Amino acid sequence: MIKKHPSKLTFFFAIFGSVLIFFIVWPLLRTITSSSPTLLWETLLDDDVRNSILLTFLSSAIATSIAFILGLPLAYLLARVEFRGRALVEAIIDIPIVVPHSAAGIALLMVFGRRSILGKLFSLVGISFVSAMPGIIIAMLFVSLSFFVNSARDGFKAVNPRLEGVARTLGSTPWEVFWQISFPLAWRGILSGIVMMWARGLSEFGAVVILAYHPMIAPVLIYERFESFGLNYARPVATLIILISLFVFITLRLVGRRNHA
Amino acid sequence: MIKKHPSKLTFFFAIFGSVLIFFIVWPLLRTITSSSPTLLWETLLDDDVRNSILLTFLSSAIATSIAFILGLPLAYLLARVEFRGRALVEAIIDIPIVVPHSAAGIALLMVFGRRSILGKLFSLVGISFVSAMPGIIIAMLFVSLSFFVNSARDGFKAVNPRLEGVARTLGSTPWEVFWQISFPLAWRGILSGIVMMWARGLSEFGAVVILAYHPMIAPVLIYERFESFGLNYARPVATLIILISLFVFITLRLVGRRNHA
Amino acid sequence: MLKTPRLKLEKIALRLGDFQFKNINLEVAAGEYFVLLGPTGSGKTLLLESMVGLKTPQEGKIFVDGQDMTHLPSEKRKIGFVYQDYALFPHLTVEENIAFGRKNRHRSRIQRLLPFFNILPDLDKDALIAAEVKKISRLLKIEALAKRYPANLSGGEKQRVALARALIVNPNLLLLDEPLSALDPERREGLQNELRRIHQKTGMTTIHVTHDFEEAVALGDRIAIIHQGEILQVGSPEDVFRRPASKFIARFVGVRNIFQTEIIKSTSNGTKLLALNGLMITALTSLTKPAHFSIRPEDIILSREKLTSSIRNSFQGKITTIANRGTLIYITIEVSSSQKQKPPIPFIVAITHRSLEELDLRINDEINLSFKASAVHVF
Amino acid sequence: MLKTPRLKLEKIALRLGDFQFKNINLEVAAGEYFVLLGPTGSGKTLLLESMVGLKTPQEGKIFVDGQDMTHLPSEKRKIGFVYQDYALFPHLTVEENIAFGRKNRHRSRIQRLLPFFNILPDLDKDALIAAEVKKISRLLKIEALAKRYPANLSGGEKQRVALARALIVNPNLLLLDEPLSALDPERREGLQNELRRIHQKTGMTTIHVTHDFEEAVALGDRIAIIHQGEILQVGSPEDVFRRPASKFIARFVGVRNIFQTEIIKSTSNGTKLLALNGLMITALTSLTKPAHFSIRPEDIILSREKLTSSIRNSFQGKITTIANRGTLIYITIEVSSSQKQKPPIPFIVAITHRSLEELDLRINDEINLSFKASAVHVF
Repeated sequence: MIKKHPSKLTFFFAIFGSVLIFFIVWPLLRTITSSSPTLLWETLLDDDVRNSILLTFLSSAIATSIAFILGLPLAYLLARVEFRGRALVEAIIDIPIVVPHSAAGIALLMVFGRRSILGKLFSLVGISFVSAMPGIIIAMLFVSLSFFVNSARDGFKAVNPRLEGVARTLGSTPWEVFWQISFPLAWRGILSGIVMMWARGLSEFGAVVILAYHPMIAPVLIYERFESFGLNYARPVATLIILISLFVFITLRLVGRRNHA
Repeated sequence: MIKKHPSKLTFFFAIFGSVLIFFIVWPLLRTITSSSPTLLWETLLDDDVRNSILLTFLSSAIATSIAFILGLPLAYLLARVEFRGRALVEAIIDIPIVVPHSAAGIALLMVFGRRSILGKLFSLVGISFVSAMPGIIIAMLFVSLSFFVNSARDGFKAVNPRLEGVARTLGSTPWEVFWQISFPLAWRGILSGIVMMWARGLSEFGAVVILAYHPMIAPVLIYERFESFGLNYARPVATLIILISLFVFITLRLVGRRNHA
Repeated sequence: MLKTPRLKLEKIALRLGDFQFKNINLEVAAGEYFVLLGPTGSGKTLLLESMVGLKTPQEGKIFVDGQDMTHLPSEKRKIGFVYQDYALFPHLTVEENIAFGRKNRHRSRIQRLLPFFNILPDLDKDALIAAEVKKISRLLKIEALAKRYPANLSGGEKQRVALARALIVNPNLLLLDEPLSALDPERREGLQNELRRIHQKTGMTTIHVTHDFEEAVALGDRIAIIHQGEILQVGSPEDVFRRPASKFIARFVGVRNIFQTEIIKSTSNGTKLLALNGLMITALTSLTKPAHFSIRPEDIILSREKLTSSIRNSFQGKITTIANRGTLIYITIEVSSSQKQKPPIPFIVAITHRSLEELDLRINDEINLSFKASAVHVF
Repeated sequence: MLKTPRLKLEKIALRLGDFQFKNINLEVAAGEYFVLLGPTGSGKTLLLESMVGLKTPQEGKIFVDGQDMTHLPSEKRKIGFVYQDYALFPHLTVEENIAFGRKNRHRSRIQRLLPFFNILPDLDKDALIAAEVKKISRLLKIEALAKRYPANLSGGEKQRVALARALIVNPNLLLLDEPLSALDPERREGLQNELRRIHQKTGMTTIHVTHDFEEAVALGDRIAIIHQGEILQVGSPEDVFRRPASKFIARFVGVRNIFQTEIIKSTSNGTKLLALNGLMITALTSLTKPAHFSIRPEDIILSREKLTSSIRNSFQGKITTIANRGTLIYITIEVSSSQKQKPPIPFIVAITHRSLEELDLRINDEINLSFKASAVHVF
């Protein structure tokens, strides 16, 4: 509706907006450009760095898979079924965004720690959460599942319920309708949820550091190097992980867009 | 469209969903119930705890205010104006969610640190970012502004552009239209963005701890007590900050809903 | 109806939000083209959705061919449904849309449990289905669209695809929810004829919902008038048009001259006299109590001279308005009451452009209007 | 038009996505009720939006009272605009909606810069505005709605509020974008009369956009036909209806009998003979080259006996279909060509229910049809 050639308001607003864009872009660019390619390559050859990055990616991927299996049905219910307490469930899904990360770590430690019931139960099958990969996974799962569930829910909501109704009249059971109609049509929302959750998992530090300082994920490694050796030693690792995050984020976003067009 | 009485599918999905809900609720409940009210009260009387909580709240509120002033125009532009590179700007807004928090801290330190150009400039007017409140604020701003901008943008998008067009024909300038029509009608999205951003700011640990270990915000205090004295000392502080976060979150959510109905 | 009706609704009641149905009873015979006619918001879509099982009525029963289907899930009812917006699956081609329901029938138990793996394609069955898709596409003249996606179709094409998709499973009953209202007015007529042709060709029992009276008259074997969750009248188009059961229906079907009267007396030749502000109007009716009566605007004849024919009702009046409505012209004529203190009575008369020219009518002209006793509908 | 027109579009061209206008020229006189008529998707809304300044044309100029407004921002044009969906402000009451534009006029420079602070209320001006709101509400009969919110209004009420909101600022021009299409068919007629009444009362120059031909005929002083971004014909309703300039317009305004012909020869009395598959049809035209011609279905007279009147064109044919469309009945009659090898020619004739009964027409009946030479429109 607004005319194509920019009005004074648009110009004025664009200046304000640019400050914010600049505030995001500059620190990242500054970090990326401060380390030479040679230094980055050397950093990547460091076993500690490489292992930590692989551990981060893998843990976040596993957390995302768990959320996919458990969260997809929940997202569908929230989008489609009217039930008492739906607003409460939606609020609960948002809570992990609000809880301070270190407090979330404490809370998870109390439930999954060595002396807790669940911790003891899992140790019977050889799974330990403290200072181990399963701890990293549940910390990532806790802080990032909101992103997946909300995005998948919005994806399902955008599917016209009449399409599901018509499929029923054409002989599909509710379970078939879910896979034939709802899932493929909500796919863009689901995919964007997967991307956001996985990326958010990568970025977690506070909750993970309380459950598992070791084995070290990349954000913990950055922190440790910064505390022990200072900015100059932390920077190459930070640069590397920023570059990888951006690369993955941009790739997935482009894939997600192509998928739709 | 789906029938009111639950189908087998709904039942089956509800079981899966419940696991996820339980995974969020149980650790929080366990933490909250583990500390006696007396202990919580004593914790609250501790000056360090009280100061850290106030500092957290205040810093996040200031970060949110900055995002409101700089981000509201940007959100409006993203919702209304077609321009080259809009997809790029939208991607940039999402980047802070993806960047690992400790890496974000490093990046901000490089730009706002004592030896950086900006750091020197600001130190002329007496503002220092390292180990100071401004550092906490920019760390919170960086990691949480995506929430505000995205939510406000969706709020503006939901306003029918014809309403703005009609207001123009009735003699309102674009600037008046923004305040008379767009802003009040997008208010629900804007408010929910404010709530989410403020809450997300409260929860930040990784980026803040690199810029400013001192003065201590609550999440840092929890970490410090956990590292120095162990779980039992960290727990009351964690409980307290979880309770406060939940209280604020629930209140604002209820206000937001009433406002709309 | 002596035979078991194809569809029977028995005391259906349904409440949803502000809206409710009360005690809906309806029978539709096999092969019939049945039209549900009612204004927007009268709950027609909701009634269709409860027939097809997407909404469950709180009370009452639904029978198809005498079998109780009230609690059967939608996928087992074999009732075809075409929504107003056609609800084509946007991620499937036209071909895949049409084959959708047909494929469901051939799926094994294990394929139904794992619908996300398309395992064990059966080439024989695939060929069979492809042939059926082709056949129904030919009937609906959409063979050329097979590989296209719904987003690239026009309204009329979408409608044909939605019809093909519903018809291929050979349902017991076909429900059409305002099938023409999403189309441009200039294309509506063609698709209306198309619906008639398909009905004649397939003999499919059809329930068609609309708010457009002309559409209902043109297509329906029978029409049910629905308003505020109640069925007010069921009958042939002629019935509803000529003998509306209430003032609401009369207005809705476009009758303009509706008056209230006392029935004065019977005459020797079996007609009745109705009093209207001093005018006496001759009508044929068995009613004896005060009632409404109406005269359709096109049933009134205008003439410059007083007609000396067998027509019973003839009055003189003055033209007050002439409104051009395209094909017809509506003229308001005020007939003065014989009792001076009463206001004049406005009659609305519809004539063609040709008649207007021939009679050379102008505002304030005095003119004679006449109508037969049989044109007066008392209710 | 000798006087400066109220609105003048000069060679407007506008491209938006797939759609474009080419060389639109239009003049609307002060006080006129001007109807833009065209099918859905012909770009009518876009043209209105460029008149009001919400879209900027790539070429051409827009004048209001002789003043060039092409690059004036919308808020300075003083053109009222009512969207199809009425676009009422949902967060304001009816009263506040109506006062919206009126209040803008009274705002000082500082108030315009800080619209989010409602500083310095001016009681005198407030009372003045309240009085004006009351006055316009009375004109539109919506006084009772003052305190309600748009969400609680019916379609017709919304329309009146939107009109009041546009009229209160006393614009130079009022643009109505399909104002009746969002209403139920049974309420459309009442609001159509209301629009006429308001136009007569205010004398406001109005441009009304619609896809409904009857609406255009009922309301318009003049009608412009627009199709695919081009204006095809401008004229009085009678002009467009009787003398459509092209086959598209003829179809669009509901003419059914459209034929192509060669003009054979002139007769002694000034008429021309048109050949149609061997039939010779008498018409009045100045054209001499091959052309289209049409006869409106209601201009054809049916009779059992051959008419012996002054009517020039009289043929015999066989009834093939009888379609009931509510008020009128459309009958197709095939007239056999005199040359045996050519297919018969179908004529469509519209008659009333009464005539159908009187003539007792049935399918396959042989019947006479006749029409005047003046009823044949050649184009």
